[in-house]
Amino acid sequence: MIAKLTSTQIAWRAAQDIEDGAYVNLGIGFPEMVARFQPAGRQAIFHTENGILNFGEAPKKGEEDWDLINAGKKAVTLNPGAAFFHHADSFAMVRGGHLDVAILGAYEVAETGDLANWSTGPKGVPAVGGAMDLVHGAKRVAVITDHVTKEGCPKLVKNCSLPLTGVRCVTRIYTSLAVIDIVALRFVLREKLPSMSFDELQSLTGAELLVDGEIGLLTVPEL
Amino acid sequence: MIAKLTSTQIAWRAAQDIEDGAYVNLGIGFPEMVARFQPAGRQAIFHTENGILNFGEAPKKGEEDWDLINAGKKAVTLNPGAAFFHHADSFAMVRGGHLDVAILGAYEVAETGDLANWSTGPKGVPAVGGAMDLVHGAKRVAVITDHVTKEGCPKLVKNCSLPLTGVRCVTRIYTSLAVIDIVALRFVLREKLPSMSFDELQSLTGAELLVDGEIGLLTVPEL
Amino acid sequence: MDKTIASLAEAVAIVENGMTVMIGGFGGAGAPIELIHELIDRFRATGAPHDLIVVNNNAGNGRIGIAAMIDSGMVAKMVCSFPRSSDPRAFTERYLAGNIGLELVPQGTLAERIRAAGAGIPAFYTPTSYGTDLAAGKPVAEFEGRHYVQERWLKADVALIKAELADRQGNLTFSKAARNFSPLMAMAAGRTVVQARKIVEPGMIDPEMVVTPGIFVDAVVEVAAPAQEEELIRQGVAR
Amino acid sequence: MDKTIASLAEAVAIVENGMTVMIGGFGGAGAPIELIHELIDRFRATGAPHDLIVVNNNAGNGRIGIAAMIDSGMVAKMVCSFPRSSDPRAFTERYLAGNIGLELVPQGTLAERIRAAGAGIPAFYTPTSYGTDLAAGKPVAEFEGRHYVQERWLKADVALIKAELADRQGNLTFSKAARNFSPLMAMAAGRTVVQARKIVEPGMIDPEMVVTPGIFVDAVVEVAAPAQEEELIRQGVAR
Repeated sequence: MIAKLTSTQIAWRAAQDIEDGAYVNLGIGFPEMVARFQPAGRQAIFHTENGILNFGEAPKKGEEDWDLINAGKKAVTLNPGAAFFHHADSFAMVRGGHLDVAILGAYEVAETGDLANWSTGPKGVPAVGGAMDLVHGAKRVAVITDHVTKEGCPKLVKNCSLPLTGVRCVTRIYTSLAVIDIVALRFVLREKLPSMSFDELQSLTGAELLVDGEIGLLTVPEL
Repeated sequence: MIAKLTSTQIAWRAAQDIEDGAYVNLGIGFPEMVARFQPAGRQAIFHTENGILNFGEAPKKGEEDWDLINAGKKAVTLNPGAAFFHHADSFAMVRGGHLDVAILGAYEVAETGDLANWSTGPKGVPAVGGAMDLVHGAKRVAVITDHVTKEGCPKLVKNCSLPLTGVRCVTRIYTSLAVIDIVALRFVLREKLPSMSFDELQSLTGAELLVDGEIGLLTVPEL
Repeated sequence: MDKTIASLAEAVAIVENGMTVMIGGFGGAGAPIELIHELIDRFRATGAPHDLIVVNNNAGNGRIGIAAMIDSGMVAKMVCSFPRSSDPRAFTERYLAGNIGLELVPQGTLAERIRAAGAGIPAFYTPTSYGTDLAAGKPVAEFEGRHYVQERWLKADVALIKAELADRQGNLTFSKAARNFSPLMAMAAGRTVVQARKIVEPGMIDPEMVVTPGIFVDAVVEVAAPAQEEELIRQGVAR
Repeated sequence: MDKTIASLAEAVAIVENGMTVMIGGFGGAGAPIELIHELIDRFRATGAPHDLIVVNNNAGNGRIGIAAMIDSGMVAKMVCSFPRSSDPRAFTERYLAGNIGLELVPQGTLAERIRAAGAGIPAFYTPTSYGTDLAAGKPVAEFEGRHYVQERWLKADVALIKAELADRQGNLTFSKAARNFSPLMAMAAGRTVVQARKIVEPGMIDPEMVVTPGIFVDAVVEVAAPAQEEELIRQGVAR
């Protein structure tokens, strides 16, 4: 079994690419974790679909204000410079291309940039939330995900088999094994775990990995 | 020469049909005069395109606040319960059918309800403002106008000869001689000056006047 | 002009069988619990209104609010983006049994369709959902080299929303993220009914602070100490 | 993050030849006179920027503000709803001489096209202008038995707007009816430059009172005592 990054470490790596002053939306669940790892000296401004810009950390237990929640319905606080707005204005920010970065989870990402992250098929209750808007909104749409499924199948694939969230929308993928860009409808490997060979990584990836210049080392602190 | 209502008197007559609590937009210029004649016990709420609901009378000379103006760029005051909003919200009120009444001036009104009030032809500088929005906005779109042009030609016509502001939009016309509804694409005479015969009125009108029940007397105070 | 009404019963009396009802709130923030529960009480007492189409971002949580509406059997269909919650039983059970309909709409499209209804825009184009199952059957057009899906306005007969302050003319403010869909729904409904924490005289709300101008509001009822959904769920309350 | 800049000169330096520039204000309310005059000064000193397309509800008044821009020869075309004013000479003379272009847009359509650009909506349908000369050449569609005209979004390279308060993150409030088109233009422009009467620290503007969130703003310059167009015209000022 090859060592791989934990979810926390994937979130840490994704956070390193967020620039100072960037407007950022983090998908509910796992991607929310990215906010914890802002590099020193940088401050991103976080957007939540339900109408807040520049919200802060969770309040202490017992101090929740249930009118002050994020899209995941978790209680948040405000940073200085926060603003409230209604849902149409909130998605004007999204759809209008005003966000710098959106970071989402994924079931599958295709080499074309297609993303599937909202439905595992016709069973159960479908729910989409803001994901289909976010993938067309931000200047940079990134995904954080395990490199493979629990069963060991590639999540980075040639074509998505699950219902799509968006077409040709993802530009960067942070996985438990690598950092991969999508350029001209192909996967381009940017960084990989030092402990892993290119061939090993390719064998766990469902489409060809291109190389363009040096492959960086994906090194992440213990967290 | 037949006696006819003054502009002030036409405005007075139009004001009598505005119900208590109605949301009203008055076109710039002549229609603005309607606000002066709200019947006792009734209070309409006036909307101006540039983002105020419930504005009041003009301030005293020298007390103007030039951030507090109406669509005609005239200084106004606020009534209790006023609100400010931006232009998209302002025209959401208009286009979305939230106004009860819009009262506009006219060059020509056709029996179909077509209105021409923005352009006298290709010469000069064209200007449309909010007129084309207002004619599709209010639940009731009324016109106040002299019955005939300065040259004595009918302004109420079978088909407009001037560029249209809107198609099938006007439902009532208050003129210097009569009150006329537009029903099923025809003029229906509701009130006329007592001093004028039906035939005289018909001769000054460019399309047939129908009668549906009694013709009321258009009686207006000296003003 | 005074849009205040005395009772919740009067407030919800306008809802009729088969109506489309928009209900404000995202999670518990902005959920008009008292209006919803009054509507449920009316249904239980009289059998009406039933076969409602309910528009909200979610489809209820626990056994209160919209979840309790669904439990009661008065809802024929939900229009929402995310019919899940920490406790989604009410919707899930009925949905999987085929006893309630669902129109799933991406969240931003839902907001924009509601706004469009309020703004007199019958249709618009959005990049959202292009190439996905949720665009099936919808017209597609290309503008400046990119593909867009045509979406239609979404109107309602009645909107039930929760405000912080209301004046007697219906001008409203909201509390923090309780704003969410409510200002849009107020624009999109034939009649908008508001429960406000406090009703004040006209002029008491700064005209710069009005979020929903009174023109979009038909009736206001004061609910001075509204229940918060999250607290009710924590307490295990069922309606 | 600090979006404040020190000088008007720096504020207008981003405007390049041929750009589309949205300028806030309706009448004098909200007109960013100081930004406009700085831009004119730059053009007079350097010959750039020229061939601008200017978007505003009107087309200038008297010999100051947008009228002075037109007088200076730096404007190739106006996009507006009402190119008239109490003293419309600047535009009228050039227009009748064929020396300036005009795209006439109904006021509500102008506002909605600008909002659409900011909201990522490339096209929408409106009843406004259906059956009129201003709908010529535009697609028409029928929805629910009524006819509508398809209108396209209206984007700009730069927006110049005037605010009341701004914080260093670009959150804005406006003064009364000076709000008008400014919040929409801030959304629709590639870069939004703001002159504010006062710049404050983040947190000094109540989050409930923010009209334009900072995400729509790129640069803020303080102009503590802005001129008001109506006063300048009364005084017979020309730029």
